Amino acid sequence: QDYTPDPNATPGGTITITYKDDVATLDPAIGYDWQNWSMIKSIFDGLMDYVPGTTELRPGLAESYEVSEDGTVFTFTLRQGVTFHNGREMTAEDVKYSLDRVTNPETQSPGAGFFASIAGFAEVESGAADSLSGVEVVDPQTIRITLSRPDATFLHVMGLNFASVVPREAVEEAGADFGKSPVGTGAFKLADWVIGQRLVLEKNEDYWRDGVPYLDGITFEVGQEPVVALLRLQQGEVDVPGDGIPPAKFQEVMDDPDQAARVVEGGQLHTGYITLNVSTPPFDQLAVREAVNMAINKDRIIQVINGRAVPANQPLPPSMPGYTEGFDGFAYDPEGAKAKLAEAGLGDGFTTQLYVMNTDPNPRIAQAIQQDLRAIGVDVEIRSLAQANVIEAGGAGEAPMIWSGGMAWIADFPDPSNFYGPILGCAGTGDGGWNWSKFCDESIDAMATEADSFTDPAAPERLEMWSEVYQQVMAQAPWVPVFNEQRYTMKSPRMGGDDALYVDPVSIPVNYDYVYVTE
Amino acid sequence: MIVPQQAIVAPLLSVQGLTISVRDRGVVRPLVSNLSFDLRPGETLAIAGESGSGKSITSLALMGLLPANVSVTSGQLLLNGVDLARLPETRMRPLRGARIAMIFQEPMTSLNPVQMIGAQLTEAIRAHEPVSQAEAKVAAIEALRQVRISEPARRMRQYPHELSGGMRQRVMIAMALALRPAVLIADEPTTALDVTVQREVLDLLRDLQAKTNTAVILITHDMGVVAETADRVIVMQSGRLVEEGTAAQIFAEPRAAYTRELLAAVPRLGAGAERAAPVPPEAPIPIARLTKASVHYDVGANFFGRPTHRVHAALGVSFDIRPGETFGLVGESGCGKSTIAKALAGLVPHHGLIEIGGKPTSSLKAHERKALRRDIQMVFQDPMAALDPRMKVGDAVEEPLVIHRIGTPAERRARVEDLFRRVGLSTEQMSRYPHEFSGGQRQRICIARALVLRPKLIICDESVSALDVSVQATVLALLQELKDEMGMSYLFISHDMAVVENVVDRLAVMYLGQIVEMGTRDQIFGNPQHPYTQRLLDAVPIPDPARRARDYLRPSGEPPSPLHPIGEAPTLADLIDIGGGHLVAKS
Amino acid sequence: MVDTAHVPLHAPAPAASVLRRLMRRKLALFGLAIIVIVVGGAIFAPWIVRYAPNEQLFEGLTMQGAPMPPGGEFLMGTDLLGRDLFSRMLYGARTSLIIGIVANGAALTIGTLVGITAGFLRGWVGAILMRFTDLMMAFPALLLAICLAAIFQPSLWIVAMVIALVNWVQTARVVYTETTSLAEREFIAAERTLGASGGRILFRHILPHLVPTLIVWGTLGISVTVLLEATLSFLGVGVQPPTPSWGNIIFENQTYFQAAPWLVFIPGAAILLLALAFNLVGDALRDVLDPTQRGRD
Amino acid sequence: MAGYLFRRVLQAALILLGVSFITFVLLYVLPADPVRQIAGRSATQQTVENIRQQLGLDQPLLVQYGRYLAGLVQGDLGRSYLQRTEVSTLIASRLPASLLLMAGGILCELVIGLTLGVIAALYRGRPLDQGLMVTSFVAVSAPQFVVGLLLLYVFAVQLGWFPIGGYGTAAHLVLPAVTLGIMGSGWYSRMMRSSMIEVLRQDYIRTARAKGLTRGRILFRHALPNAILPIIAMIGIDIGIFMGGIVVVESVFGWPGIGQLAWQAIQRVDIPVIMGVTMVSAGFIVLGNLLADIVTPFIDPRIKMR
Ligand SMILES: Nc1ncnc2c1ncn2[C@@H]1O[C@H](COP(=O)(O)OP(=O)(O)OP(=O)(O)O)[C@@H](O)[C@H]1O
Ligand SMILES: Nc1ncnc2c1ncn2[C@@H]1O[C@H](COP(=O)(O)OP(=O)(O)OP(=O)(O)O)[C@@H](O)[C@H]1O
Ligand SMILES: [Mg+2]
Ligand SMILES: [Mg+2]
Ligand code: NI
Repeated sequence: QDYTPDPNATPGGTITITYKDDVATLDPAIGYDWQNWSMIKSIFDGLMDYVPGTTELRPGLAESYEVSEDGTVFTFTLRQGVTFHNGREMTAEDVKYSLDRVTNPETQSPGAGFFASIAGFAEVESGAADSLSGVEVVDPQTIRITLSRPDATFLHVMGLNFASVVPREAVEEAGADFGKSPVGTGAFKLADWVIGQRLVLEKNEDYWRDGVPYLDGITFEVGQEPVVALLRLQQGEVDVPGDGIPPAKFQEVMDDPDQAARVVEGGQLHTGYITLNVSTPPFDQLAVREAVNMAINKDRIIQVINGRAVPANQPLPPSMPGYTEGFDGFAYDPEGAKAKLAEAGLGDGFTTQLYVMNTDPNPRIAQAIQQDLRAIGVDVEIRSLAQANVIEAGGAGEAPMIWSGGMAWIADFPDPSNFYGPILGCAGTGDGGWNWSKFCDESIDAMATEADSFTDPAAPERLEMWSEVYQQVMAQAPWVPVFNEQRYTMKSPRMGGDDALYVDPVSIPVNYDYVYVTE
Repeated sequence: MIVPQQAIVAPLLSVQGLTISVRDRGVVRPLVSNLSFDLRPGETLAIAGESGSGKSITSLALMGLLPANVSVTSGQLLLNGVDLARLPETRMRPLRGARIAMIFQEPMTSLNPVQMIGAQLTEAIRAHEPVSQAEAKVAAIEALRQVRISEPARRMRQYPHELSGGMRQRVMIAMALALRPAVLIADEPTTALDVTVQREVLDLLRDLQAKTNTAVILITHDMGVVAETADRVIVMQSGRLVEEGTAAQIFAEPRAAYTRELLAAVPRLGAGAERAAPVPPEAPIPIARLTKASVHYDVGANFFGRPTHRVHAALGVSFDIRPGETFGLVGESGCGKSTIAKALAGLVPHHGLIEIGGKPTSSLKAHERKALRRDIQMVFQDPMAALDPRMKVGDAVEEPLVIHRIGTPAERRARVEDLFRRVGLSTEQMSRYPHEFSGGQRQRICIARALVLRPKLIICDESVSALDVSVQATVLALLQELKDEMGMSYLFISHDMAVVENVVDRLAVMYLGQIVEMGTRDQIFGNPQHPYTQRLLDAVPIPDPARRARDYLRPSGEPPSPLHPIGEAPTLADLIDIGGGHLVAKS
Repeated sequence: MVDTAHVPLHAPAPAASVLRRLMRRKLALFGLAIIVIVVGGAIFAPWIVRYAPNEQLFEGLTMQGAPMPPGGEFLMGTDLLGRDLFSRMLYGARTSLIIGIVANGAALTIGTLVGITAGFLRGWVGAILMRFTDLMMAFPALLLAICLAAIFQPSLWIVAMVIALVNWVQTARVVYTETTSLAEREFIAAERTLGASGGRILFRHILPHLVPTLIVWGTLGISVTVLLEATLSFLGVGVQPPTPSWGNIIFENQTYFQAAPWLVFIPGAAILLLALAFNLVGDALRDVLDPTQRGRD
Repeated sequence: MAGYLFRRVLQAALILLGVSFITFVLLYVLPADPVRQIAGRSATQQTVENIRQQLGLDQPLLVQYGRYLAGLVQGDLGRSYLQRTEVSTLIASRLPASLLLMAGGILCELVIGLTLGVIAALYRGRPLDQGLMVTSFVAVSAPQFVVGLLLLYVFAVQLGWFPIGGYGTAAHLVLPAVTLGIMGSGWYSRMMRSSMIEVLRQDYIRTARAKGLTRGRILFRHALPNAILPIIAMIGIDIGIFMGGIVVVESVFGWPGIGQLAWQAIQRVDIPVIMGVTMVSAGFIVLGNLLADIVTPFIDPRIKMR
């Protein structure tokens, strides 16, 4: 089932979007930022795609695909007549080249790990081979991918930016600078890029999907403080603030009915949580972790961020398949928390540290957490540091507690497995790994592996299993899930298109291919 | 010179009942009271008087340049019948420089250091006359030629620091005279200059005045200068006029007691001969002995930062100072007098041999050197600069005792108090700061500080040059008195031949870092042999209007430079004894 | 003989007289009053405030999570966590005073020591010290601060030390230049002929002459260091939350300058006032300590 | 002269060498691993090690530094870890904007600061002088972020006189330059005031008055050139202080300069970029001081280049 575009949509016009941080690269194998994620989505295509505004998979460059019985062989039939921005037709060779490229260690792709289930990945990773043995070109229109183990998420992986198809000759010509002169098959192509200032995309007239995109071009202005961006939006100079509505302006915007009408709210595959390092005392005691879970007043924290979230009680966000409805989690209960502490022999409390990234509102949230914990006798020192330093402390296992905000897990793709692997599984506990709780339970890990070996990602038993995984995790309380952030964004009056396109769960912040302007 | 007929010529400038007051924290205090005098065209009027008597204030009032808190409170300043005191700034400005010009005491700081001479001159011309830049330049060069500056066209492009003091003062005069003002005020124009240069500048002023018929007000406290240049003289004391008359009258028959006092204090060349004290005999161990002592300063920098040139400030200097003797060192500015003093005091490294009390200074250990400091003390030229402005003078005098750990605090106190009384200051003044004293008083403080360690030798480097004649006389008397009493020796450095003659027993004449003549006072002053010594003596102004207008031997061009490229040293002139220890350089 | 002995005698003890003469100046008095109020407020904060500085009050936020404006229950309003701003300002004064006085003082001391030593000793010691100063000057201060603060875990004293390490350079330069010119002065030569040791000349004669310069740099440095601490907080390497400092109150809330102006302008005004107060007192102190100004005030 | 220049340039090079070494060491001991930033959260241990090896980050400090220096002397600043672009390209694309802003800021602080300083000196001790002194404190103590936002709000949003942030025309430059210059103008006005007061006391000013020059001429031809001398050395020092301010001002006004580049690089330990920006800004500071030293003798003929 495909997407029906807005019948009122009119082609033409250009829009302006602002970001605070610069766009690092548009190389789909490398780009992994808030800013470039959606740009890459519009410049490139992968074999798989999502229905706009939803988390539903649909075929992209692949016209159709077949999965073998055991779920380890995927055969994709490519669309015909798809051309790259340089005019050449895309073939199965390009798909193979692209997958080889992203997994090649030379490329230093942060997404290489997603392809670990493809046969031959280990050889490529270790440098023994320079081509994935599991990817075969059957004929120019057909490509066959063999997995070394069943992987239910594989189709989602093929929908990731990292799996975008790139033309070999353009990559080789640009060399290391491909990220600055990207060539893809997407709805837009790069027209102009002045580093540090502005990036202009223009419509790909030969785009293979009919009727889209509507816009003639998109201008991204970077280096704009979110507050300033909003001021410009209010003056009509900007169409969408890429970094959203800054907290400082939220109240003002919501209090003005005219502006509030243009605010779009949407769910997000996001959970904000506190990690409790289970390998160091006193968090090695379950009772202490439970106490912390019970001590946090999530409603108050949400109030502090102007109510832009909903309280969380489990790792998965509500819009994620596998979310356990009706799960109780830990209720706010300071007295109970004290009792738990006493049970652990820490009735007098203890002192610990909370690491937090230093951008607003994270230090504020940390202070709210600090106050909650003080109420049960736990003294928390806040370490508010740059992102890189927090990640380092977390990876090294030096941080007893980390507030995940700012570096939080926004799912790469809408599948429950995405919240487990590196951040809760045993694989991430090594030095430098992203499992900052250092939580490792072999039996849960086994269950997760089993769940991922299904062939159909949406199989109810599979989702059931994931639900079970996260319930068991919560039983050991290595995290304090605090809230699921809601996304609030704003658009200029002339912007048209479904609200869902502005809070697209995949193409963040806007699905450029389908929005349009009304004048 | 013909004194203009008073009855016929109307006064150009007439000052009537001038009172100038300062407003100080709400209190109005007069600085000059009820001063009246006239100035006629072409006349030179000298205003004499001790420091602080109001001479400069009067001239600033004439220029309309009084400081903000000082103003003319009554009286008139009539220039051609126009009252300058009542003139608004806009009407005063065109007169300044054009009708009435002024030369200041400090040639070193009176020119803008970052502007070329030419610009400063043409600017003055163009401020008053509607001429083009080129015309102004021609006029400026002409003005420089008038004041006998060599290569005037090149000087136009030079900066003040590239000129000597005498040349700068000549530039100032050229600037003042370029517009042919009716009145020229010269406020101590030569005080900061060497005798020889002073002589030139005074001659120049006189010549120019004769040519242009400018009326000159010459402010000075040097009665020698007054006698040589003035037609009429007024004498001021504490802001009041005490006497007025022609130069001849004032010098021949001074009426006011103060004038007589002033005249008596003037050191006169030849007066020293009357003092019949014998020259102290040679002793086995002299207080200090220099044998072929040399000092050089390295300047310039080449590619690697090494110096390229060397100033041979003192070269092969040999002399000794006997116990109880005052040894004089004379010569023009820059000839190396201070350098010798500094080498003796251990402030600059030297070559050759310097012995103090028989011990060579260069081989001393640190504590010995410190002990040596007790034996040699120095009194500098500028007492204000030589005292720490942030230290109470009592503490300053006590400090040497503290440094050398002598006595208990009470004993030290007693010694300092005693010294304060000895040099004629009161003990209450000990808790004041240097700026609260007059120049003469400050110099006494410096002397007290030098004396507190009971040294064997005191070096007086131009110690009285900056002082008023009257103050100078008292300080000199004090030095003599202390010497008689304590029996120490002095190394007395000065460029004023008259003063030197009055105080020293023996002396050496220096020129370009070398001694050109040395002997007893009588030998040098009675029988000067070296041409340079003779020139120095000739340049001294004589405080007697009857003996003015001697012809002065002008030196040709600039003195040679003591600066040599490294590796080249000037030749050493041999000294020959022409009898009785009178040494003269072979020329 | 001329004895211009018209200056009346100043007998009283120096300290008392300095204070007395300081008091005679209106502006200085005003400055002194501000300093006393701030210091007093900082010291007696626990007895003055109604709420603890770090207490996130339930009634301190609206239901939408907006802070309370000044007036009413909260004298200076509340901050974004519902804490009493007045209380945070008083406690923050402690931090800011430590930064502005201790860190700034340490920077001044280091700068003075380096500059004076280099200027007085010259030679290779001086050359090395000054080249090092040049190097530090060329080093982006903020980067140094960030690195140092990231290497040592930030605490108030570490931050103070970092600020001192970053801020001494300009002082060293200026002191160096002045010392070299002072060392040329004749009264220093006079001291040498008296046999004074290097240390004595430095501390008894050169240092007092640097006092005016040091006062100027010291007082100007107060606002600079307080703001630097704020910038460091902003970069996440300053005094760690929830410890308040005037600087970090501003930086935490700077984007709210429209929504909650009191959160920016009250601490901003406080820094300004404190800097102004120190400057006024410093200016007056400079005149009062200068003996050549005696009898003119 | 040539020798002097040569020695100064050599000195400057040594200073830069020192700066590069200190920065390198600091970044080396910094508790943050750039490889983690590159590898991303789903990377395996193997990938991490691969990247570390490829970047040579597994080598000892001195080897790494030596390599960096070797590149540096060939003008190679390395490649950004995160942007995967030549650092020199990144800097070159942003430097002009920063230089423009800096020039604007310096111009602004000199014009405001010197003018106010001269006026205060001329009205010394009067209410105007005291008012200006307070103003200068306000300027010195005002946090740049707040000043910037305030100016932006009032002059761009409310009054609409200037564009709201951005880069391009002269109108874009005004507000950021003023923001950057305000703090410095406070310093300069104080220094200019005392320098001017000192100069106005000098004998040559009296001489100029005695020549009958107008007040304006005395001020501009005689007093100002002398009073400005001590200020020149300050401008050299200033460039260093500006580098700090530029980060804040650029981010408020969306000015595409190296300040923003540096800030992002620091946040994410992009070592080559941090090094590059540090070297470039240190280069400018050294150059600024060098220029100040070279220019002074032209304005003040008494100073010899030595
Ligand atoms: N701006 C001023 N404020 C107060 N008193 C002043 C001021 N200028 C000068 N005086 C005082 O006026 C008196 C006369 O000073 P003036 O400079 O005219 O003396 P002078 O005769 O020129 O002395 P000298 O020979 O030292 O130049 C002195 O007592 C001096 O202290
Ligand atoms: N530190 C120095 N560096 C370079 N040259 C110097 C230095 N000190 C003095 N000179 C030079 O050495 C020479 C002798 O100077 P000195 O001060 O001994 O002269 P002086 O006879 O005392 O003159 P004055 O009468 O002006 O005091 C002069 O040419 C002077 O310029
Ligand atoms: Mg005078
Ligand atoms: Mg001398
Ligand atoms: Ni030698």
